[in-house]
Amino acid sequence: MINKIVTPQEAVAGVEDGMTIMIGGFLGTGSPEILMDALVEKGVKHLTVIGNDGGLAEGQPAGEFAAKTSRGIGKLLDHHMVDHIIASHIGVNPRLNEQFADGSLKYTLVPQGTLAEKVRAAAYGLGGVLTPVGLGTPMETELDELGRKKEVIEIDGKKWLFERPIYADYSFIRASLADKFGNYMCCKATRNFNLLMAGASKHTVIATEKLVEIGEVDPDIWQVAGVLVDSIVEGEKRWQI
Amino acid sequence: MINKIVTPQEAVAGVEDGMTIMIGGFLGTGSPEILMDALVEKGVKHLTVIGNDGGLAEGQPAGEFAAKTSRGIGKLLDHHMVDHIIASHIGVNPRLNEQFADGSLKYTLVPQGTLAEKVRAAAYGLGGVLTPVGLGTPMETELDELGRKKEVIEIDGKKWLFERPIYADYSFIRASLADKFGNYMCCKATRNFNLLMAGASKHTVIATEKLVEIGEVDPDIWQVAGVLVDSIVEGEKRWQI
Amino acid sequence: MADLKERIAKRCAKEFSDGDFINLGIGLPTMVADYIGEDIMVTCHSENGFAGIDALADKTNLNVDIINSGGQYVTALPRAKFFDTAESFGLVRGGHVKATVLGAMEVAENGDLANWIVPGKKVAGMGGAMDLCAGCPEVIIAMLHTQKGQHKIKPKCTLPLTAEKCVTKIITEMAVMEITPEGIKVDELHPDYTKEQLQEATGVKLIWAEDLKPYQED
Amino acid sequence: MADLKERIAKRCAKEFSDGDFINLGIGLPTMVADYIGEDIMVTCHSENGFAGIDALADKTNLNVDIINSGGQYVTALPRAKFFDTAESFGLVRGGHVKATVLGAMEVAENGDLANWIVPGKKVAGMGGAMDLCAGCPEVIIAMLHTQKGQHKIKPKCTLPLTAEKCVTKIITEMAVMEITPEGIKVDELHPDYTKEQLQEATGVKLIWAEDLKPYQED
Repeated sequence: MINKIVTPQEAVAGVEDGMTIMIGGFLGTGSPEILMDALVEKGVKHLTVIGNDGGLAEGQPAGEFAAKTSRGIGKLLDHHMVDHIIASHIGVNPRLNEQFADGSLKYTLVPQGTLAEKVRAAAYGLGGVLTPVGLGTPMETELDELGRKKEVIEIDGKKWLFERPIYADYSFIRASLADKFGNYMCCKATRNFNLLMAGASKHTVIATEKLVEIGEVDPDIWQVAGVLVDSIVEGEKRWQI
Repeated sequence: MINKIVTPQEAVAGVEDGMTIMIGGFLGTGSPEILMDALVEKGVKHLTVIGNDGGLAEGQPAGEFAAKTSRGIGKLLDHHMVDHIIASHIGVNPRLNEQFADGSLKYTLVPQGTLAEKVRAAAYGLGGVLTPVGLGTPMETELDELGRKKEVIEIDGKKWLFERPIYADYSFIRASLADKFGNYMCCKATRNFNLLMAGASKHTVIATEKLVEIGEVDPDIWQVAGVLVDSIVEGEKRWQI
Repeated sequence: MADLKERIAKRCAKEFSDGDFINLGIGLPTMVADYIGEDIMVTCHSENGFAGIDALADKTNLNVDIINSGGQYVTALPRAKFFDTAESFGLVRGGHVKATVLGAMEVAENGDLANWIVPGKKVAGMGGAMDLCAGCPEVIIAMLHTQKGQHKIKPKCTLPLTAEKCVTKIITEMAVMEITPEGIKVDELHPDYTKEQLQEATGVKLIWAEDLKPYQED
Repeated sequence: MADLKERIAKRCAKEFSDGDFINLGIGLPTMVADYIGEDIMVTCHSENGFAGIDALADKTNLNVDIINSGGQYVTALPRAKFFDTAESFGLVRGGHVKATVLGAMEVAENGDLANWIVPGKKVAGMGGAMDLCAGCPEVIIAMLHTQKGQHKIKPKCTLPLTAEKCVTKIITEMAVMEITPEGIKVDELHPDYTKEQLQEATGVKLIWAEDLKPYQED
């Protein structure tokens, strides 16, 4: 019988230099830390990373709850593993602007809701997204993450910006609870991109805080279908502050 | 403070002859029966109905679990309240083909997944759906539910069928559990269109099996946001067989 | 006839391997589930609302909230994931449902499929069939080779299509065939039939696999 | 200055009524929540993941799974609905978030808004701002009327736009203005200022409401 449970090292073993990966989380909250750690350990380079933002650097956010280590995509940035970041917000983690400045990192900005729909369109086999967001702004004229021109499409007298689906080699997702088949759910505000990225990549990997046997909980709790999950890693921790 | 809880009669009071309504359910399972009953009681006519199918007639499905009454949209069909049905499947309830034959009912067929995305696009402010489904079939050449031509759009050398969002005056939804703010969830296979139709119409009405106080259950259980719900009706029953 | 359908269902079941996520249409295709080996974990999609459909329900285990796409009360596997219709067909359109097994009225040489409507007859609607045929990487047609002696495999479909160029394999009581860019290639022939008989029952010129095998039964 | 910002936040709070679902941007707009009447139920959208954001968390009620869009730990109301990013911005794009309150660098006479980027400066990204401005039926700009004596309300924006023709209302320490097809109309003027002072502080010719009212304070 199929066994999806692997170690963090096994989960990232197939990630190669230059690959595109998408990572759940919003300023670190809901990012799969043990998979980030495994990627850092593996030392893969020249990644293209798709995520909401650049995670957090050590000491962020300011105040009594500041993180003692970097979080999420921030870990990959600390180790200069990323060549290109595709995100909606790149102002928080200072590593980003430092690396833009030294020319080692480039960025593509996508409005947050559009990025979500681009990921969903990739997972769900849609041809793209028709959105009013970005019309009349630089989003209309700037090239997309793969250097393609965006089209403005007029339908019944109203204009829409056409944005293409966005695919990756790996989706790295954080779950709060999963079963051994890969069905999973994300608690509270950790859902963000974690419910969308499954199936948008060739390989979908989840790191889960809790793992239960198949059938142990009422299936109504599951938010994403295990059929989309290729690998399950146990041992993701609750963030410590 | 806002109070969304109303009687079934109040919930349908604004439905007028000739309006377009969308109704959750799949062959009756997950349809809001007390709202259907209230519509029948009100006796509104010439409706355009959007749903997966025509519900069930009395005695369907064949076998020991046959329904003792019609279910879901089937109730509206029994009373000749529908002029136009927009659905993916119209072969089960015999009322449908009878009324097509006598000329009192017309239909527009939409592939099931496309219908789901059309409803979602309406609720979520997207310009439409780009799908591979229906290319090379009558879906490509037939006019849509409002008599509009569909476009085939070519993107990066691949063809997609463009389908427009679908809106209504009312969305009638069945919830298994809701709170008094309108947050709700649908158990098991009753989710179908019930999670999609909220917000796709001017008015969103849910009929719920159970109603709890705000904050009574862990919010992770909710599948649809109460901010989309205008009216809540209590007293929906579990289907009796 | 029942024996022949059982033969087809059994042969279809051999198409699947451990971990597959598939959809089985109504009728003959539904029978396929009974023959999938117990040593592999195959998950079946019920397009109305979940992954992990199990057997028909009876009075002892019936939950009125769980039906299949035909409206029958069924049970769900412990690994079931329930979903709404957008998620259900997102899985289909996204190619995550590896295969669908369906019947056909007509299959064309290029993989075009017609199985949803006969002009002038009672209208049933496509339900999820167009989504499944356009979305699943493998579309396997499980059917009796001919209908009342008439060809079902044809140069072109005459009925309205369900989806174009979607069929990947045809499994009948006579043979197992795949759709290739060159035409329909026979991979397995049932020992009850000769090459000539199969060709005669088929409306297009067949290509014979170099390593033509006997029809795999058990 | 703090008093002026408080004045603006208080005035913005009067825009909302029972049952409204709104989004408050970072900075001054966040202060608006403190002044919304306790007799009405207004639900605030936290675009990173839920409807029903409450106060900042402290050590006694902190849940590491609940942050706001600025990354701060916050608490959620009992009526909160958590969601993924597609649902969050589906609510926005679909027009279900009635209003967003945001700051601005520039607002044009026709409602064009620029508040996300200054060419040549550190790049932050638009986050959800473009979605909010394009999606919310009401886009309320809450800002100090001028910046270091420079006009922020202009005939045209010179900075890259966040969204075109999106602003519906501008609330500053001096006035409450709405964007109309004819131009910017002043509905309320604060008694600390004259019409001439407001016009001088504004880069476009103002239209005066026939029933021009004093700025509503408390």
